[in-house]
Formats: sequence, structure tokens, C-alpha cells
Amino acid sequence: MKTENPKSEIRNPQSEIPEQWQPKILAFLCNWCSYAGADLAGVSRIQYPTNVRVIRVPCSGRINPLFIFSALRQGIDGVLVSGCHPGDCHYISGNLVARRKFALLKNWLEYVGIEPERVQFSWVSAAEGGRFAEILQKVVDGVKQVGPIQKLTKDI
Amino acid sequence: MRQKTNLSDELKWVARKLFEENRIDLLIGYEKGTLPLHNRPCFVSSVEGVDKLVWDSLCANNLATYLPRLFTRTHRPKGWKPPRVAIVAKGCDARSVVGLIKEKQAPRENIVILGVPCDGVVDLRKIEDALDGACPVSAKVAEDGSIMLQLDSGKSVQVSREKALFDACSDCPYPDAPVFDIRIGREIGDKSARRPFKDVEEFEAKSPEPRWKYFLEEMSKCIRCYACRQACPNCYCPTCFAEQTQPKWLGVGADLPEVMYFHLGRIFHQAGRCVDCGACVRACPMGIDLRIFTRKMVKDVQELFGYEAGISLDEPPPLCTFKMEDDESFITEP
Amino acid sequence: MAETITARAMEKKKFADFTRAIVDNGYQLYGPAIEGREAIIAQIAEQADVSFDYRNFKMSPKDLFLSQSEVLCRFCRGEIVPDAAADDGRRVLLGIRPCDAKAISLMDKVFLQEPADSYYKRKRDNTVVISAVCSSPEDTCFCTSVGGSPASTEGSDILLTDLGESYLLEPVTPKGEDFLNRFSSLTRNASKNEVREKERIVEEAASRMQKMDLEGIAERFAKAFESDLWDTPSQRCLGCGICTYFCPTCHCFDVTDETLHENGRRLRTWDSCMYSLFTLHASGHNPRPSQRERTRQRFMHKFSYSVDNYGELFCVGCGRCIKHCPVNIDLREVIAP
Amino acid sequence: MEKTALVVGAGIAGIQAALDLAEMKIQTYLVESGPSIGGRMAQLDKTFPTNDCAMCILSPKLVEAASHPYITIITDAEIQGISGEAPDFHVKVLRRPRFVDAEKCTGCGVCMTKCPVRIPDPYNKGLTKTKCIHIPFPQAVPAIPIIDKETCIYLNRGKCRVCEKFCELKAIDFNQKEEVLDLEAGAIVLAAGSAEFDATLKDEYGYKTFPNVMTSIEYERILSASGPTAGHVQRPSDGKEPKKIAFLQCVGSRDMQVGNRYCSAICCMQAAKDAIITKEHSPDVDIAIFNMDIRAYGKHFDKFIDRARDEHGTRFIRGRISSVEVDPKTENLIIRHNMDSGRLVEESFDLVVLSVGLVSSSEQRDLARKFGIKLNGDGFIASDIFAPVNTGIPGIFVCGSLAGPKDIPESVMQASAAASAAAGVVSGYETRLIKREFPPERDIRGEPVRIGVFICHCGINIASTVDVEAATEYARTLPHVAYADHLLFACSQDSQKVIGEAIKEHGLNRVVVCACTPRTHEPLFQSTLREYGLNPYLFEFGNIREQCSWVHQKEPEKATEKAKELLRMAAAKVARLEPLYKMSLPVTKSALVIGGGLAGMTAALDLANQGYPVTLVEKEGVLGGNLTKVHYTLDGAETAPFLETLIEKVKSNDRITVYAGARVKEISGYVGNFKTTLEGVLQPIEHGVVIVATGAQPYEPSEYLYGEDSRVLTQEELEDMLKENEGKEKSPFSGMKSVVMIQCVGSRDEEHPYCSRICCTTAVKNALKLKESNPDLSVYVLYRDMRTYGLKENYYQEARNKGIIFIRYEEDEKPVVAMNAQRPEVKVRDRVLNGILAIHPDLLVLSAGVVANPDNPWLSQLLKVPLDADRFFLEAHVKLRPVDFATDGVFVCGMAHYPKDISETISQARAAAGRAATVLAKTEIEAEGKVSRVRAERCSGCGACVDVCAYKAIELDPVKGIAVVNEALCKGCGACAASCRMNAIDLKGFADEQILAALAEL
Repeated sequence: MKTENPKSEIRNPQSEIPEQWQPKILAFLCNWCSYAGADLAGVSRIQYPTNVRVIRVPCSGRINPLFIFSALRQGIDGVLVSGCHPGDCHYISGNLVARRKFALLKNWLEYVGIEPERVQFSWVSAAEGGRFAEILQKVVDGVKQVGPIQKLTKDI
Repeated sequence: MRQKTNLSDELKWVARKLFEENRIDLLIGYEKGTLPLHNRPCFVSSVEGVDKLVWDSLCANNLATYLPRLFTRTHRPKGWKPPRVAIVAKGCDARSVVGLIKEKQAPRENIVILGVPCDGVVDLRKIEDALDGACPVSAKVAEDGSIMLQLDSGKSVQVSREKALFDACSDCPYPDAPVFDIRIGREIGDKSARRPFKDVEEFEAKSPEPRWKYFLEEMSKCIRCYACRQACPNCYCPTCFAEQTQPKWLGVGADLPEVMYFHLGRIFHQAGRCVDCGACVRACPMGIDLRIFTRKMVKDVQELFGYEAGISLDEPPPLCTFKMEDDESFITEP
Repeated sequence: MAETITARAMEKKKFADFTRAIVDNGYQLYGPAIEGREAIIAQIAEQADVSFDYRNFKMSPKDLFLSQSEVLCRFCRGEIVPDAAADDGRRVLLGIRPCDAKAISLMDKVFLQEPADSYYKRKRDNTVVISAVCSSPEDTCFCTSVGGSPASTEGSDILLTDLGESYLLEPVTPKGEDFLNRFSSLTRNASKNEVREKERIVEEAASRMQKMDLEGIAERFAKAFESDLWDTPSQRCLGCGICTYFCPTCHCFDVTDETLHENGRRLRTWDSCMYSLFTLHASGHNPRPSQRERTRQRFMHKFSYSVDNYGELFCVGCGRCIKHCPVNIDLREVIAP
Repeated sequence: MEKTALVVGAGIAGIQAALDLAEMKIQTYLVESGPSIGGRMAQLDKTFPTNDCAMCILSPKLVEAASHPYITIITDAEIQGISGEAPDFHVKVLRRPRFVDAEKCTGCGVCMTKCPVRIPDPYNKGLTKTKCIHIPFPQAVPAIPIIDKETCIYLNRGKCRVCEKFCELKAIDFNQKEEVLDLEAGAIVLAAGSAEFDATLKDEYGYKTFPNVMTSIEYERILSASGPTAGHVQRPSDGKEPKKIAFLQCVGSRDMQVGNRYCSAICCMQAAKDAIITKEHSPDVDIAIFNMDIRAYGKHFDKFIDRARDEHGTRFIRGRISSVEVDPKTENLIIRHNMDSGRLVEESFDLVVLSVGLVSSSEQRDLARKFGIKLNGDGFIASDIFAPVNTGIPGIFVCGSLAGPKDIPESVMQASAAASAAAGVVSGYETRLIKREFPPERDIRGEPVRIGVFICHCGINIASTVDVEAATEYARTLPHVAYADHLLFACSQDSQKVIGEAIKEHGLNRVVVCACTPRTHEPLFQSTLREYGLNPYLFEFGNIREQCSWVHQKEPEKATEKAKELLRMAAAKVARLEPLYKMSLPVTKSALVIGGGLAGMTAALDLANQGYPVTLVEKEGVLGGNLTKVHYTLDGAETAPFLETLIEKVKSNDRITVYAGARVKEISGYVGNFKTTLEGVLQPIEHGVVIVATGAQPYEPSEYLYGEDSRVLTQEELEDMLKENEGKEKSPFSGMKSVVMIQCVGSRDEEHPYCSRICCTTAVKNALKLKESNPDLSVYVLYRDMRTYGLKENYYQEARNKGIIFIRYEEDEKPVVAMNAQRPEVKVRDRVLNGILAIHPDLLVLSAGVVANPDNPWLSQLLKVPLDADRFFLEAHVKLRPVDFATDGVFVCGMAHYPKDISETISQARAAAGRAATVLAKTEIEAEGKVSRVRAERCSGCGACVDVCAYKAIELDPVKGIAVVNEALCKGCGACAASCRMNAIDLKGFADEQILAALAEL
């Protein structure tokens, strides 16, 4: 019934994307490849948008899907998870086990109507500083297109 | 297709035999309930209780749900020995049992799966719809499978099988237990009813906003009683992520984002486990259409990894393994 | 008390005016709405086409007084911020069955005893309860066994009976009488026939329910604490908590703080003795380790401890727990002598 | 005397040798002539056959070598001379000036941005420019710049000194001079590698004349994402993406014109790899690889070639190209080649890649001369077939391509083998104890969280973009932050003191440093924490340089905001970190070797020589394995004397216990602590490591009339025959007219889709022997590709010179053998004559392949180690861990891994012994600190974590049924934590709660 709960609901949808709005992007990067790739982008002075915040994890296999739900609920506009290319995993098969989870998760969120731009997965090697920046730019552009996150996000 | 022999009698005979030969300590089956359309789970621990056993289309509950607690790793009293348990299992229930055995929630050697042929169980809500407010006082499954109801007004009503069956049953690919120890009755064997995932495909074909709207509407009904979880045989986690602290994944409020988080998480956790038995939907007091969501996970697991839950004891769970050539079309490329 | 107050009646065609007048008078009106096959309580706009021919509301009105989830206060960087959204609106709750009204009176005993729960009290004080006599109980109903009746007045301010052409409106409390007086232009004095008709309806409804003799159940349960009475129902129990969420008298709650960035709030939410976490200590110890202890607790609380504490059974016989239990645990089987 | 060793050359082989030696607690000097360690592998894009990213797998090794307490890296250095003998060598090493003080320099790179001189970048093969003062490549170790002496303005013309002016740390030192170091070493490993063939010597290919002709290593840089075109394939003349590319194989290999008879062993696979990678970049490119044979002789190589051809449409065209011409208008290149039909066609390509071979350079030859080591005719260090890593001088060993061309895994294998051999030399000496003394650790239990935050300017690297002062101010406002400061260079020595004093003075119990990247600098700050009494795991890094100031140079305000947020996240996480301790476990210092063939015996002997007791289990009644059936080596020497000596050495060795005719029944335990029961032996054996050396067995042919006619035999049977008649006046061969050998019998077919690697060489060997016994005999070898890789090619050439006839057949047109007039008749298409040739040989010899030991599936389950699709054991990593399993403490060698010849088996066996010794050398194994932990109350024992753990580090407790982590095996990847839906298993240091805490700050 919940007739009277003074509770927060889904954030109010905004019909237009505010002009000055900059999305908040979270990237989970595996220590051995993608984080190193991000470092290489820095060493190579490749410029990319300032929106991203990185959380370093040992392996893309460390990513619990719940982390991603938590991020979206909290209002993070986009999440990128990046690991080693298949076969390159420092932990032999961490990214391959993770890949199955990611495939399901990606479909799952899309299925309930979450914009596919919000949660993305990629492989970036330690030698691919440029690729890291390109993927990041793509994620930022994609999220900018779909605007601030509302679905799944809670205000208290 | 309908079974001519009286399956309840055959079941009682087998149960008696199992007790007499001291092969089991406990049998989980169904007995007649106090409400007309609801045969309910019962636990028989000696030959004396055997006579109350029934098996028909009013036996809807997935009894596999009760297995993990019998072998729980906490609260084992001194001198505890794993019980030997026989369980009455429809196709879906048996698949759940297989899943639980695979996930070590029940030792294979202690379980006797009594496979019963099932051409569908009755959906209470559908009957209520058919009765349009009238109140049944008793119900019986007729020879042709239709449901005969006696109403409080004194009238009697017949509801055809098609109108009475639970949705999951009309699409069921496994009317017989794919793994069993003793088969009750004869195999149905016919899987022609199989119409895999038409509903999911239709839902997928919608544009994102209607999908979101539907998800939102269904989620708005949720009162977070967790009955879906409690009824699900796969939800045997000692502490569900929804109730964990340190860290606390979910807030306790009835906020929609929290409700959604719960269902997104729970259903994700069903990947490779869900057998589409419908226990969650039956248990949900608010009538949330959970199956359109749970079945997506079933479909994806099948399509991406070629895995169907609970049909083999040997195949590794799909999220515990991988293939080099697994799909990665979802990977973002620059 | 009821006989000292004069019964009123209202023609059915005037009822729309009545609801409009209620809304115009600044009340939020909560009443029956039909969703699918089920009646629910919803906020009703003016001139709603209200009828009372449902059996009972799907869920009890508990949520209106003890919300499933309620913000007790908000804070920012550790400082409490005044909550502008505090709800002071006056409300009319229309159409709940006498069993649910009685449940409210039971909840009052818990929340209004000193020191009163201010959140509950505010809502209770602001609400006029108009309950509707039950003419078609379900086969899961048993109010008469637990001291209720299809027309019991406890917890109601006004008792309404659908007489076919008209409604009988009997004020129960001074608050109810005041309320009716404000709308006296829409009512008239009830006739003797009307009062008699109501009695007939009540009698017939009551006759459709089986009556159990629950005399001395508190002592009986107290003695059965260690017995095997709890084995059968608890063995089947899934621990889902539907019974407690649907129960009009279950009132256990939990208080939690949650924060996001600098902001936080303190929430009160329903809890359930059927959950294993309900009694789980931080140490990991759980005094009610299995469903058996939890099932027993629920029954003992309703039929034994409540008698000790408040002199009442905390069951009103609405039957929701029976109707919605996914595994058909029938409370009547447990409490039957 | 202490255990010391010196490794010359710091390519992948040298690094591996040094790491293995260091792990055996042998103090090791790693001497490298260049400015960084890493060698050629650092320049590669991907590696075959898995297409692993080379840098991804190499750079952790670089970092490990740099930070290993038992390794001293000496770069820019060359060997001047050597005196003494094993185990007491004295080596003079000349170190050239770098002009940068390694002690002061933090690698901030400001000098590089200011230097006015641009020079061709050697890392990118001159395809791009770098500065005169430069860090060789981003992942270089040491990560400090070097001044190029030749081009530096100051050093040549006496003015400039710009770098010096801008270096805040005064690390530029133009006064640095050459110095000579005098190093003591008990053993020496030479790993100086090889050079690339100078393609200008083949002027018919127009390298350096035509712009669009490049070498394979240059192309490797083009493909690399960190290369000159960021991985976009462009041709030099016009920067356009080529549509047609030709790879010319054997440039400088198998070519007597340039004096290189041998095969370079790696180019076929490298070309196939480059073709696949190119096709992945742009699928429309047409690629032709012009080759003489495709030598895909390694594990999983043939499948890789198939992929290149079938999935990616690469054209493999037979034949050597005589010359390349250019179309001056388009700069396209014109190649004439024979189509299979024999027709000469002319094709135009946009780009030509020359697959240049490996050669020994004058430096490498010079090095050998300094050590007094003999070279073979090809200029590589000569080694004995039975002693592949020995140099002929006791105590000096060789590995990698210095001893002949080889790929990465072979080099790594030899490196471990050389390390093992070197360890044997110094085994009697004392281990130098390298243990830093730390003050006792402060018990922080019960203390309120007090965080210290230190923000680095990194000179101007961070501070020119991020407002470091503002970030410091901000840090002071955060919860639990008790102290915040900013430092010019957080990593400098004096900063460590500042941090340490702050810990003491302000009672800090958590530290956040916001600076560069934790991947290089975390260990430094962790050790500072420890030095000042804090557990090193109470530390968190904020990366505000590589991932902030450097990538947002034009947005200082936003960069500052981001830095604050990264800081906030780090502080939130650090507040939830707890002290962690590396668990240590005792090691049973003995080994179990399963298999008593050449591999098993060699491994056992090597370990025994290093002082470890070994149990050797052989299921047959006698030792020797497959080697008992091989009578000759390729150079014609007999194997029997070697084998007999080996068996004798094993049997007489006090430290080796041999169980012949015995089988393993049960193995339990884990690294350092195994317990094994043998069938029929009551007393279980305790041991710290396991070496799997169970060999393989020959394929028994069912084709070509084998078993039906006595004249049809296998190479093994032929060899028996040759042996029996050795030296006899009258041998059955003297009366024969012709012998036919058919290659690839039971190899490279559907049932066995891999190359058995040794059969081509065996055929050449036996053909030569036949010719020796009857020079008039016609010997035909029917083959698909002659895979006499590496220096074996010399014998193939010899066989051709001696008139042995080699006829190639295609897979879809195999020779047909039938009985005709009561003798076998072989029909095969002769491609040169383009007709069917019928031969009626006196003997038909089948080169039967090698198949996996049928015991492998059983043993793999027993040891919980995997097999590949061909049922050979699957190593942990095909490139860099060729003898390890993912499961710690278990190693593989010999044909259990893949078919291989005697030398390779010995190398691998010694490598396995070396790797095993890295475990046995330790008294205790120290586990990782960040390992998984189980919360028993949440665990349901479902076993998901057990399944996903690649290291077999988790088991279900047999009694309680819940998961238990073996910290000794856990590598801290966290796959278990993410796979546990109960969240009952968590990863310390990256715990759910810690990650969520950081996330919540966003």
C-alpha cells in the first residue's frame, strides 16, 4: 500500500539535460593491464575528460556486480569496468570468469530499461594508453547523451 | 497424456516401502491443506504419516526449498547425522534438487528423488480470476485435468485446465524429473509444449522506456517482505546480501531504488540456478510479475553459455567456469 | 456507550456529496479502491464512487499509522535538520472492516501507553476512522473466535453499515459524533427498521464463521512452550514474513540510520519476528536459531504474552495470514483447542 | 663465502635467470649494456600463440627484478674482463655514465620536456623522435632518464645545461665518468641475446631504399599501441593504411648467400601473429606470407597458423622471393612469385615486411671471447646436446638466443635451467641474509582512526596543473584526517623522513599519499610506514599524476577538483583498512619427481646437486623412459653412454631415492607441504614440490600398411635396426635400393591436430645414418613442412647436399601406399615435375608422432592441474611460465608438456628443477598480504569460490563444509569474492566494505 511513506522515490526525471552538467563516471580498472594502460595514457600525456574517477582492483574478476548496482543507486552516471584482454589476465582466468558475469549484467540492466551507455565493459592492455583514453571518451560521450542518471538512483 | 493410475496411491506405496526398508528418515511431500485450492508441503518421518500424502495439480509448492535447511551448516546439534530424505519432485522441483546437490546444499547420497509426472499445477490467482469474486469451499481435479469447484453459494463450477494452469507450466520443458531415483507413474516425456522465451523476446523487442515503465510499475508493488526469496529453493544464502551489514548493500526503507536493487541483485544471483518453477511468483502476496524478469536470466544463461539449470549433475555452474570463445560482443571498443 | 448515541442514516445518492464535503473540509480521505480483483486503501478524490461490497482490504490499514518505512528525522554532517515535510494533515479513513479497526485499538495500547510514541500518536489523533460492517466474511475469517464481531466498534469513530438503499452511520466516539455533526445536513435520523436490518446483516455474517473456543489460550500456550505444537507449522514455514506484514496487529519495527554523502536520515521500518535476522546479535549468536523458535514466538506473542501485557489477544481474526501464506500454515489449526 | 651470481644481459632470459637465482637467495648482479632492462620483448606488441600483450606480461617482471632485494641491476654496462674460476669469479664491469644521479632522480621527467635536442627514438626503431635526455620507454627499469652522449649539446659543445637548470633535485650530473666495478660471482649466466639480421645486406629487397619496405621488428612497433602510430597500421611513404602487405620470410635465415645457414626459429610464427593482429585492426587487408616451410613446431602453434589462414584469410605462399621492385609513382612494391601451379605471377603490395632473422652480433661474439667460450659455426655459443646450458667452462652457463635462435618460452626455460645449474655451483655456500631490521610494529587496535595525507608536487608534474596547496587544505577538512602536508617530491629520501616523523609526532595510524602511481611507488611508501612502526597495509595511494595532472593539463581547476575527490576516496578507503600480515608456512625441503625418464632424472639430479633430497618415482621397472629407444643424436653421437652415466649418477646419488615400478596413489597438501603415498608403500613421503615428468609415448600407426607388411616400420624401429647393424660389415641396408620416409604420421591430422616437433629431425638424422651405411641408397622423405627449426636446419641442408630427396605433399593429397607385386608401393604427387611419382621402396619408414601419456588425465586430477586439448599438461603461462603450473609448487618438464628433443628436455628439466628450487630455497613461504578471507557465518559451502579459484587455494572444510582459504596459495585476485553471492568470502585490502567506502565518496 505504502500510501503515506515519506520516502524518497526514484529521482525526478528531468526532461532536459542541464547545460553545465558533467557526468560522474566511475572506472574499475584492473591493476595489471587497464590501470597500467591508464598510467600509460598519463605518461604519454594523452588528454581525456576529467569526469572519471578510478577505483583500482587487482583484477576485473574482483568486480562484484553489486558494486555496480551500488554505484548507480548512489547517482554515479556511468560505470566502466576494464580488465586485461582475454588471455592476458595476470591471474590466469580472472577476466574470463568475470566476462560471463559482465555479459549477463550488461543484458540484464538493459532489459529493465537502463540506458546501455551507463554500464560498459572493456579490455585495455598495459600498452594501450591511447585506447584507454578513447574508450573513456566514448563512455563520457555516451553518458552525456543520455543525461544524468535517474533510474535506480536514490536521494535521501 | 493424463495418467490413469492413481499417482497418490502409488506414491503412498513407494513411501511406505522406503520407510519399511529403512532407506529414509524423512519424506517431503504434499498433503491436503485447509484451503480448497492449496495442497501443502508436509513432512513425514515414519510409515504412520504416509497415508496423508497426495499428488495432483494442486500441489504447487517447490519442495526443494526445504532441503538446504535440513543440512544446514549452522545449528547442528550434537550427534547430528545428515538425514536421508525422500522428496516428491515435479520436473522443476527435481531440477532445483539437482542444483542444490551441485551446490552442495544436500548430499546426493542422502537424497531420494521421487519423480512425479507433472503436466502443470494450478494457479490460484487464475482460478480466482475465473471465479470473479465467488468463494470456493472445495476443489477437485477431474479426470480430464480440469478443476471442479464447489462455491460457498452452493453452486459448482468447472475451470478448464488451460485456464487454471500456472503460466510457467504451460511453457514447461521438463514435465518429468530429468534426474530421479524412483519414478512415480509414467513418464510424460512430451516437451512439445516448449515455447521458449516468447514472452521475454517480446519484452526485449520493446523500446527501453516501456521496459523501464513496466519494471517500475512492478517494483512499485513490492513491500519487501522477501517472500519471493524465501520461497525460492536457490535462495539458501545464510544471510542474503539484502540483509548484510559490513558492508550494508541495501538500505532498509521501502524506497524504490532499494526495492529495485534487491530484485536486480536477487535475480542476477539466480543466473544458472533458476529453473523457472514460479515459486517466487506464487509466494508474492502483491502479485508482482517476477517471471518476465527471472526468465530473462534463464534465457541469457541458456543462449550465452548453453546452460540449463538442474538437468545434469556434472556440468559446472555457468558462472564458475568459462570458455575462451565466450561471447564478448558487449565489450566496448573505442 | 453506543446505545447512548443516536444512529444516523444517509441515502446512498448523497454519499458522493459526503465524500466531497470531507475533502472540502480539508481532510485527506482514504477509502476503498479496486485494483484488479482486490480492494485496497487509497487516497480518494472528491465525489469518488465508493462502494463497500468488497470482502476486506487486501492489506490492513496498519501502514497509515505505523508506516512500513518512515523517516524519523534527517541530519546533515551529524546535525539534525528540521523536517519541513512533517505531516500534520487531518485524515479520514473510510471503509475498513471492524476487525482492522479493532486492530488499531490494539496498536493504541502499544503505542499510546505512556510515554506515547509521538509519531504514531500524531497520526492517530489526526485520523477519523469510519469502519464498515462486514457482511460477507471470507472462509479464512474468524473474528468471532477472538472476541470480535462483524460489527465490533473498537478502534472505530464511526461504524457504517451498507443497508442496500442507505448507509447507517453510528457514531462510536465523541470524535466520531463531532465529525458526523459537521455533515449533519447530509444525514438523517436512522429508522428502527434500519437498525434492525443492520442487526440482521451482522447476525448472518457472524453465522457464516466457525467459532472456536479460545478460552484460556494464554495459559494453554504458556504451558505448551516446550511442546511439539510448533513443530508442524514451523517445519513448513518458509520464514517469509508475509503473515507479519499482512497482520493488522504486528507492530515490530527496526530503526536504522542511512547516509549518502553529507546527508542522512533515521528510518523506522517494519521488521518481522519470522526473519532469522530479527534476533541475530552482533556477536553472531541467535537466541531464536530456527524457524521453530520464530514460529512459536509469533504465536506466543499474539496469544499469550499479549494477554499478560495488555489483557488482550493480539489477533482480530482477519485471516490474512492464512489467506496469503504460501505454504498454507493455518493459524486456526494451531490455536484451536 | 656467500652465494653470488652474475647474469650478463637483461632481456627476458637474463631477467628470468636473475629472478630465479634471487628467489633461491643467491645475490645476483644483473648486468645490462643498454639503459633499461627488458630486451627485445619490451618492443614486441603481442606474443604468439596466445596474442598476449608483451608489455602486460613483461612489466611486472621488470618491476619485480628492480625491487628484489637479492638483485642488483647494473645498466649501461659492459663486461671488461674476467678472472678466477668457479665458484670464485672476479668480473670487471665497465659502467658508462648516464649523467643522471640515480639516487636523486625521481623520474619526474621535467628535464625531458625542457631538453631542446630531438633524436630518433631507438625504442621505436627510429620511427619516432625522443629527446636527447630521455627515459628509454614508459615502463623502463630503472625509470630514470639517460643523456645521449653523442647528441647532447653540452657534452659536445660545452653549453646548454637546460636539463640541469630545471632539475629541482639536482640530479643531472655532467661530471659522471666511466667507472669500473669489480664484482665477485660464484657462477655466471650469459644471456646477452642476439641481434637482428641487417636487412640492408639483402639489397635486392630494397630495405632503406624503398620507403615501404620495413623489418619485422619495425612492424612490431607499428602494431604496438604504444608505438609510433599508436597501433594504426600506416605505411611510411604516405601514412596510408596499406591494403596489401607481403611478409618475406627467411630474410637472413636459411640463406648461405649471407652466410646464415640456420633457421631463425621464430619468424614464421611472428609473421603469422603480425598477420592476425593486422587483420584484427583492419579485416580487409590482404596479407601474403612468402615462406619456404611453415615451421609451427611449438605447442599450439599449428592451430595458430590455421587461425591465420582459415579465420583471417592470410595467404601462405611457398617460395623465396628473389627481389622486390618498386613502382616509383605509387611507391608500391612489386613481387614476382610462383603460384602453386608453377606459373610466375607479379603482384603489387603496399607494404613489404622483411622477417629478419636472429644473428649473433660482434658484441655477443666479443663477450664469448672475453669469457673464453667457444662459438659454433653460426656464431652462437656452442653447446653440447646433452648439456644445453653449459658453455664448456665450469660455472659459466648460457641461455636464450645467445645459444642459438629461440622464442620467448624456450629462452625462459633455458634461463631457469641456467639458474638451476648456477645454483648447483654455489650450493655449498652461505646465503647472504638480506633482511631489513624494522622497529616493532605499533598495535593500533583501539586507536581512533588518524589519517595522515601527503600530497606530492612531483616538481611541477602535478603542481603545475593541480593546486596542491588547496588539495592539502581540503584534506584537513576530511573526517579522520589528523594531519596533511604537501611535499615537493614525496618519493625522495628526505620526504620519507618527513612522513615518518609525522607518523610519530601526530600519532597517525593510516597514511594516504597522493602522487604518481601505486604500481611503481606503493612499495616505497609501504616500507616507510613499516620503518616508522606502522603496518605497511595501512596505506592508500591517490594517483593524481598519471591519472590526473598529466591527462588534464589544460583543465587545472577540474583537475584540482578531481584530485580532491581521489583524495577523499583514498581517505575513505584507508580509514577502513586493517593491518595485514603475510602468513608464512614452513617448507619441506625435498622434492617428488614423477617419471624416471630423461626429464625426471635430470630434474632430480639438478635438485640433488643443489642439496635437496629427491624421491623419484618411475612406473616402469627401469629408469630411462623414451631415451632408451633413441640411439643417436642428430650429430650422430650415441646416446647410450650418456644415458648409462645418467642412470648411474641418479642411482648413486645419496640424496635421490628411486622407486622403480611404483605408482603414485595419493597426493595431498600444497606448496611446501605435500604428502604423497605410493602404491604398496606404507610410509607417506613428505615433500615441498612436485615435478611432473611423465613423458609421452609414440603414436602407433594404423595407416600405410603398418603392421601388415614387415617392410613398413616406424622411425623408432628403423633406429633399432640401424643400431643393431652399427659397424657391421654386412648390413641389410647395403642391399637396398631405396627407402621412403613419410612424415606427419599421427601428427597434424584431425585426431592429433598438433605438430610432434621431433619427427622431421629424426627423419633427417636417420636418413643421414642410412646414407652413411649405404651411400648409394635413394632416400626419399615425403613431408608437409620440414621443421628442422633453429640450428637443426644445418643437418637438413647436409641431408639435401648428400642427395636425400625431399618431396613435399599437401594435407589433402597424402601419399598413397598399397601393395603392388607383393611389395609396398608409394605414390605421391611430385610438385616440381607435377606428376604422380611411384616408388617401390625396400623400406617404408613412418615418422610416427608423439601422443600424450594416457596416464595424464588421472595425474591431472590427482594434482589438480590442467591438461590442454591434446591431453598434454598445460603450463601456467605459455610464454613466461613454461614449466610452472598455476598451482604453486607443481612443475612440469619433458614430453609430459609437449614433444621435444633431448636438449630441450634437458633444458626444461633443469628449468623445472630451478623453479622448484626457488620454493625449496626458502625456509618459509611468505604468502601475499592481500588474500581472501572467509566469513564462516555467511558461507553456505556451495563451492563457487573453489571452482573459480585458478590457484586451487580454496577448499571446503571436510567437516564443516564451508570454504577455507589456503593463504599460502592465494594470489589475491578476488575472483572468489566477486563470485560469492553470499559475500562470505572477501579480499583483504580490496574488501567489499573498503571498495564501497571509496565509491560512496563519489
